[in-house]
Amino acid sequence: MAIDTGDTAFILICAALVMLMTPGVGLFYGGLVRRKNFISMLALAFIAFAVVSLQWVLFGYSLAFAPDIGGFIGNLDYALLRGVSLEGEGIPDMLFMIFQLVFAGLTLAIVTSGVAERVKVSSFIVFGLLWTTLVYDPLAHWAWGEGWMAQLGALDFAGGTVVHISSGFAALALALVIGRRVGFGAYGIEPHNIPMTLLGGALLWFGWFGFNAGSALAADGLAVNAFVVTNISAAAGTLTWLAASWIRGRPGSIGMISGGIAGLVAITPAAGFVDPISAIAIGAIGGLVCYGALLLRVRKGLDESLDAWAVHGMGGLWGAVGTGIFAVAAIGGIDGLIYGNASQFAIQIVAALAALAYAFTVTLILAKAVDMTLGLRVSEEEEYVGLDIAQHGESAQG
Amino acid sequence: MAIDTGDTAFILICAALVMLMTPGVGLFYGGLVRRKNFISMLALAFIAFAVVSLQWVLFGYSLAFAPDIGGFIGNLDYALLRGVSLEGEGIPDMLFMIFQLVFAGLTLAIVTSGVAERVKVSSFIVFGLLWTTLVYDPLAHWAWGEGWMAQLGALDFAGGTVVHISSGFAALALALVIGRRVGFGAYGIEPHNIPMTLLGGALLWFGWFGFNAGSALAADGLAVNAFVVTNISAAAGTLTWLAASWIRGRPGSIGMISGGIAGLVAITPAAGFVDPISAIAIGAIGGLVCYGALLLRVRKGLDESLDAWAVHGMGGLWGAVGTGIFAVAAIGGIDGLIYGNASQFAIQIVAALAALAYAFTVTLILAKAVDMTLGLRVSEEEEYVGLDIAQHGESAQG
Amino acid sequence: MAIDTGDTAFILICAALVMLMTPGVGLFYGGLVRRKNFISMLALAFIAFAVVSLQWVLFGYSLAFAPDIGGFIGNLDYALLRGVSLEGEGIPDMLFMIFQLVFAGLTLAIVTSGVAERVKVSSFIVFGLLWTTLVYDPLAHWAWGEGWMAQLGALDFAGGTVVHISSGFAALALALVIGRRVGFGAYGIEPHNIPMTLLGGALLWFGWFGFNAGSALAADGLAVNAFVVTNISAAAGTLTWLAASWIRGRPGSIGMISGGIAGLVAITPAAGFVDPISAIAIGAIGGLVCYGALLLRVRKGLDESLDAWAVHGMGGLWGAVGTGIFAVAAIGGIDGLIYGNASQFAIQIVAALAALAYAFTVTLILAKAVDMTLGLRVSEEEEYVGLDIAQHGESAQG
Amino acid sequence: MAMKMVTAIIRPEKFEAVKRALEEQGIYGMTVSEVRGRGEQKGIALKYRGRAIPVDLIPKLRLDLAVRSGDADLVIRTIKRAAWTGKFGDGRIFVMPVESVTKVRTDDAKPPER
Amino acid sequence: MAMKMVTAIIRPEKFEAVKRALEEQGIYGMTVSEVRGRGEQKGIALKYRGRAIPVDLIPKLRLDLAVRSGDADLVIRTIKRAAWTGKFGDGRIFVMPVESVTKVRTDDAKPPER
Amino acid sequence: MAMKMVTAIIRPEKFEAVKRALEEQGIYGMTVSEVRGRGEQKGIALKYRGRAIPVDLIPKLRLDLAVRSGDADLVIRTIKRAAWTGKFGDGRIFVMPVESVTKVRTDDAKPPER
Ligand SMILES: Nc1ncnc2c1ncn2[C@@H]1O[C@H](COP(=O)(O)OP(=O)(O)O)[C@@H](O)[C@H]1O
Ligand SMILES: Nc1ncnc2c1ncn2[C@@H]1O[C@H](COP(=O)(O)OP(=O)(O)O)[C@@H](O)[C@H]1O
Ligand SMILES: Nc1ncnc2c1ncn2[C@@H]1O[C@H](COP(=O)(O)OP(=O)(O)O)[C@@H](O)[C@H]1O
Repeated sequence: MAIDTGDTAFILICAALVMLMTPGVGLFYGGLVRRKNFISMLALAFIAFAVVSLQWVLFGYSLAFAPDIGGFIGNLDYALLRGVSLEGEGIPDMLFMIFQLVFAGLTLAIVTSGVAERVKVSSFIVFGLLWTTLVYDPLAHWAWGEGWMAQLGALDFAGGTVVHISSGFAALALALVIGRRVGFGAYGIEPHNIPMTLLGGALLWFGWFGFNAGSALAADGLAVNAFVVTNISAAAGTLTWLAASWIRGRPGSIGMISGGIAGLVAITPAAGFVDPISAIAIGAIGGLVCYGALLLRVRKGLDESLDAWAVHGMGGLWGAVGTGIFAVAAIGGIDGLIYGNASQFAIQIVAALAALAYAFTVTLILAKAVDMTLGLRVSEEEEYVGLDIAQHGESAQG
Repeated sequence: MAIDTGDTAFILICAALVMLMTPGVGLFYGGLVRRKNFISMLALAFIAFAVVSLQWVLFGYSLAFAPDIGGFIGNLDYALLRGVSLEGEGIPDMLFMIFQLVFAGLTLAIVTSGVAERVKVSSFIVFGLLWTTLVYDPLAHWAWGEGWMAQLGALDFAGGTVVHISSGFAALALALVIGRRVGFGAYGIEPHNIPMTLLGGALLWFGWFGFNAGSALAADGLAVNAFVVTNISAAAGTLTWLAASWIRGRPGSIGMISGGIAGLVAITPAAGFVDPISAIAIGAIGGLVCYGALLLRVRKGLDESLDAWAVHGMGGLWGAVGTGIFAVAAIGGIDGLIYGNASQFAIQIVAALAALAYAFTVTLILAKAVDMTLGLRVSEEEEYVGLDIAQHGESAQG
Repeated sequence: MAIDTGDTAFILICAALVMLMTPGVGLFYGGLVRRKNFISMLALAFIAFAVVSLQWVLFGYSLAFAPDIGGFIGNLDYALLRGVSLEGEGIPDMLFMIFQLVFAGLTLAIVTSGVAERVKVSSFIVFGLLWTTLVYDPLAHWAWGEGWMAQLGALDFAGGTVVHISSGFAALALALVIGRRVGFGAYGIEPHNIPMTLLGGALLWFGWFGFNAGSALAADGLAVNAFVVTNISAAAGTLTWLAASWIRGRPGSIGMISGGIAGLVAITPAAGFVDPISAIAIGAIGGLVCYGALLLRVRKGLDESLDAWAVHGMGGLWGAVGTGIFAVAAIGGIDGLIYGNASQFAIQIVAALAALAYAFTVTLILAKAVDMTLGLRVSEEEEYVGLDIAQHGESAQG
Repeated sequence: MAMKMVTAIIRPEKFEAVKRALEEQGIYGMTVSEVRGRGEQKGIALKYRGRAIPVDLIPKLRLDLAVRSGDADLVIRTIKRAAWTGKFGDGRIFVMPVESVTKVRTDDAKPPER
Repeated sequence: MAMKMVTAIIRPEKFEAVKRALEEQGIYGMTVSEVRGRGEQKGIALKYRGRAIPVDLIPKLRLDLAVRSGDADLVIRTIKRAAWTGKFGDGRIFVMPVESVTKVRTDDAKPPER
Repeated sequence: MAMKMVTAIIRPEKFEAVKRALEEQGIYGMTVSEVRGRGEQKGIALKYRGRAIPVDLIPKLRLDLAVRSGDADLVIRTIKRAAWTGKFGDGRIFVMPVESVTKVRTDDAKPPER
């Protein structure tokens, strides 16, 4: 089969859309922190993307997608993109490479939630390189390369496990290692620019169409299904989180957009396997699960500051499970629990928990290692001054 | 005919582009209000989109596009997207569904202009559901389903009537029902963040390519024509409004971008029927018509606050008429007035006025009904405090 | 060959992406100036785009792409888009026209760097019309029409010479004619909103995929290569500028994003001719070259205020040369210096220097002419007050 | 010449009216800042599901005007008239003593000697 | 009634605590603005590659409260207690004389006569 | 120790120069806010199609410095010198009495007793 221009056009643009999600995360997070750390959050997103872009080209793509070693990792056959062709079936191999690259970059950007307002840039670069190599690349290999999850038949259409469980639980581990922000709990640490968070959320929702529909790797009915269920789930998550927070007080816009992201995360692994009506359920429950997780985190006094764990980690977990429940053969060829296939449900849980455990544990070790050698955290003075001035010598205002 | 990957790729991305217009409207409006209502305008846009997303999937799409009942409305054959296929001719039916969904969501977001800075969120949700169901869905059926306008041969390529006349005149009706903002006329109520309005305008211009070119439902010469005339008309509207406001004073950027939007609105119904040179005329006149409408509105002391009526309503009206004037068979198969086809011109006027009257009247009734039951408007205290705090418990600054 | 829907879909969307770069430039620049000129920078970008949009349709496209007159300019065969067809080979001719239009609009927007915070809007419009007609259109004809550069075999895949050298050196010439901002050197003139600059940079990076990959004019392997090397070069430039500025102090985010833009500029002419590994070199060196140019400009006390010269001009120059060095026949059919083809290297240098000299000289003359007749610069009072109020009667704050 | 600092907190929407009224009295110099504030009444209490939620901080403009002591009363009266709506949140005017006012720009347009 | 203007510069994170503490003392009226500042110690010196780089301006909130003279000490003590963390940057409280305070809104809800 | 509040309105571009000049005199503590202002001359009149349009509000920085009374003159002179350009809009410096200055952070790093 040769290259199809329609498929190629689609995935090229999808890759661009997913790229835009990385600054989208930066804006989303940047609006949620205090003004003195606004630039820092944006810069971390860009730096994550740039660092991973090179890592991926040099060897990351190969680790994830080159021929398998023991079900765990790819070999170095594709290092430096050797043998990655501009030809391919449907789309060029090289296009698959860059489409995967933008996912890898985004994932590291999501992780910055766990160290917001207190991380040293230099240490983050080192950590990020290690994390992408030792956490993201293996997970991508497991689920989408020739790794054990793929062999087991675990379903992860667009990255619920690889991207969201991994980044969410990594953020949690990081937050545990780096410790709470000074004054967390005692002070009120308020979002300084909610409109920027909403704009970031809009870019995420927009880019997510590329993320999920593009994961069909073709401009076909499957892509259309993914696109449609993505929007439905996002809308449902928006409304359930809004409603739940309304019951407890007023319907804030941060809750609204967080619900939308929760819905987007939850549908991610399922987008190529479930139908529109199931997407309402997945998104609606996703909004509630993530809102509950957030309340739990706050109650536990955990400073996983910008809720990557609650939204991406727990939303991804629910999505993986939900895929096992709602999958229907008419869409993706595989049935889930409600269509009588309990074993798929079990596989989903095993794969999700394995990914969770792996991402959490390895991140914990990496974070500790970086902390003990380079120091992950800025000094208290720098934290007080804010990372914009302390780390970047710049100021968002003035 | 099977699915064409090129067409499918194109409409998928166009749907994403149109989705981005909804937060674009939120930013555009949010910059124009006072700071204390910035979040409110953004949140209303997101909520409009989320609510309509579900309504559309549940039954809205069916009302608009299922088999006809009396030329007025579709039946419920496609409710819950039953029978909406992932197959189709050129593009999957399901893709047509989601492409139409993003239009419906956007339209309700435009309507928020009429209640800016004073609407209760809960009442807006109820109103929005009713409005989409009773105003938007029928109009979409008339023009694009099997309704009477389509049977009559009225032309509305991408929604000049369905989207813009309807939302613009609905905003006017809403504004009449809800009443002026406290202090309107007596105080100066100034835009608080013009750069955000310009950014919103940029996203609108960008997304409008998906809106108009995507309405060809294929990646073909017609789509290219729509894309080209869209940009030309926007540029012409930008420059005529700028020039007209320059004559009266200084060339403000709000006038500039409003002229761009006016040009975009005006070309919307015409984009698949007119050639590039006619697009200059349509856009140029569109800028002037809408600027004149704005001046008239201000002189009349009407508080249709963010000028959806002047720009979308009157721009859409001009566009419908202009389509009847400038249509040329070489592009869309049908000639207009200047090519000797006066009957098309008459049809356009009839259809536009009917849509206008229907949208205005039904909106008036719905708004009154919601106002008398739930109350459309916040208390005077809440209006003074601002909707960000009063309705959402949040603040855009600090 | 008929129209290919995949190619057409791709280039349509790419044109939309490139359009978004123009407000992206406005945001990028707007964040870098003082608050009192924020609206001005955004408005100049929109106005540049609108004015060029009409110029291009009326006669600009014809000057650039109609049949050749003496290797220098196109004739008027395509004026008013006469004979520009909705049919074509692969993509419709009319789509090529609009894809080129968005490039022309963007280029003029980049030029505004040289007159930031002190230009009269009316004079800029006159200058812009002249500049596009007398500088941009000929250069586009030379490189991409039937002009002498194309005949010579000079390579400029996506506009390193036509867009970046021309706009960068034009900005330099303009800055020399209009003179320094009041207080430049004596006062500190600081960026007022770095997050907006980063957002603008994100939109540029995003749009650049359309810019470079779209220049393949098809959704094929070449487009994929262009997309991939674009991202790699941007990432490499981001990191080298960041590193270089880190050595001299703290790693600022403006340096980071400027490095990204430098990498994007540098790869632009090369994107269809070099492989991914060469792209690392081109981007990495691009970041350093442009950073060096910026330091030089500051040392020389030149007020080319927002560094279009350093980043676009010098980055474009390096890119043209780099294309001559790294081009490889396996990608674009032509080898460069390191593959033994020194003559291509020489051709690249000749073409780049000719473009540089032409753009700089003609801009100098045009700027002088406009300055002596209409006055390019606002009064000192207006400059003090800020262009937002003085030229547009508006204010970004409040 | 004895001076007073008149600091007025007004609603932003009334700024143009206040400014014009002051101009009519020949008062031009002023410094304006964006602030948020609440009055003695604990701000406004919004009713929310039966409970009253106090709302604290509402956007206001702060005007600082250094005026001749003799003009202070006129300035206060002028602002009061122009800023008045009769609704909550109309604002406050404070007068504070000023010991000296210095213009940075020397009138003969030469830099101040070192 | 003699009044004082109490101007407190506090860390933004402590605003809620300060406000609540003041409310408990019956103090409601205040005007808040976003400022940046540094203390006498030249701000904080960040160590950067061995060199110490002074950091000048750190975001703060400025609270202006016009209070009865007799309440000034209470207000100062209350703010001090609530704003305290013991770390650098806890802030400063200034007291300045106020000569008059005028409410714009006349209590009988009629516009002030011209 | 008697203190004065020196409030200077300067052009934003001159802030670094003013700050440096003050540092040279050993003056570090200050609070800075973004304001807009116009001078006695009704702001600047821009000529626009023959008509002169007054332009009101131009971005400025406001510096508040609480200084020892004896230092006030030095501070004023220092600011005046550093902020001067000789062009319109160079700014104003006001001095106002301060009755007390309190540091929130007690020097022994223990919380203030309740
Ligand atoms: N005691 C005070 N100290 C400082 N500022 C005050 C005081 N009282 C009122 N203000 C300022 O004046 C503004 C308007 O006050 P006021 O008209 O009393 O509001 P309201 O009518 O809502 O009580 C407040 O928002 C606040 O900024
Ligand atoms: N002399 C002063 N004049 C005006 N403002 C001051 C002065 N000293 C301190 N401030 C304000 O108080 C804030 C906190 O000061 P302080 O607690 O002394 O900070 P630090 O502990 O860092 O020295 C400063 O950021 C500044 O806004
Ligand atoms: N009487 C005043 N009261 C308060 N602020 C003033 C007064 N006069 C001037 N200012 C402030 O000082 C700034 C500079 O004033 P000035 O140098 O007189 O401006 P210009 O030279 O344009 O007249 C003004 O923008 C304003 O913020």
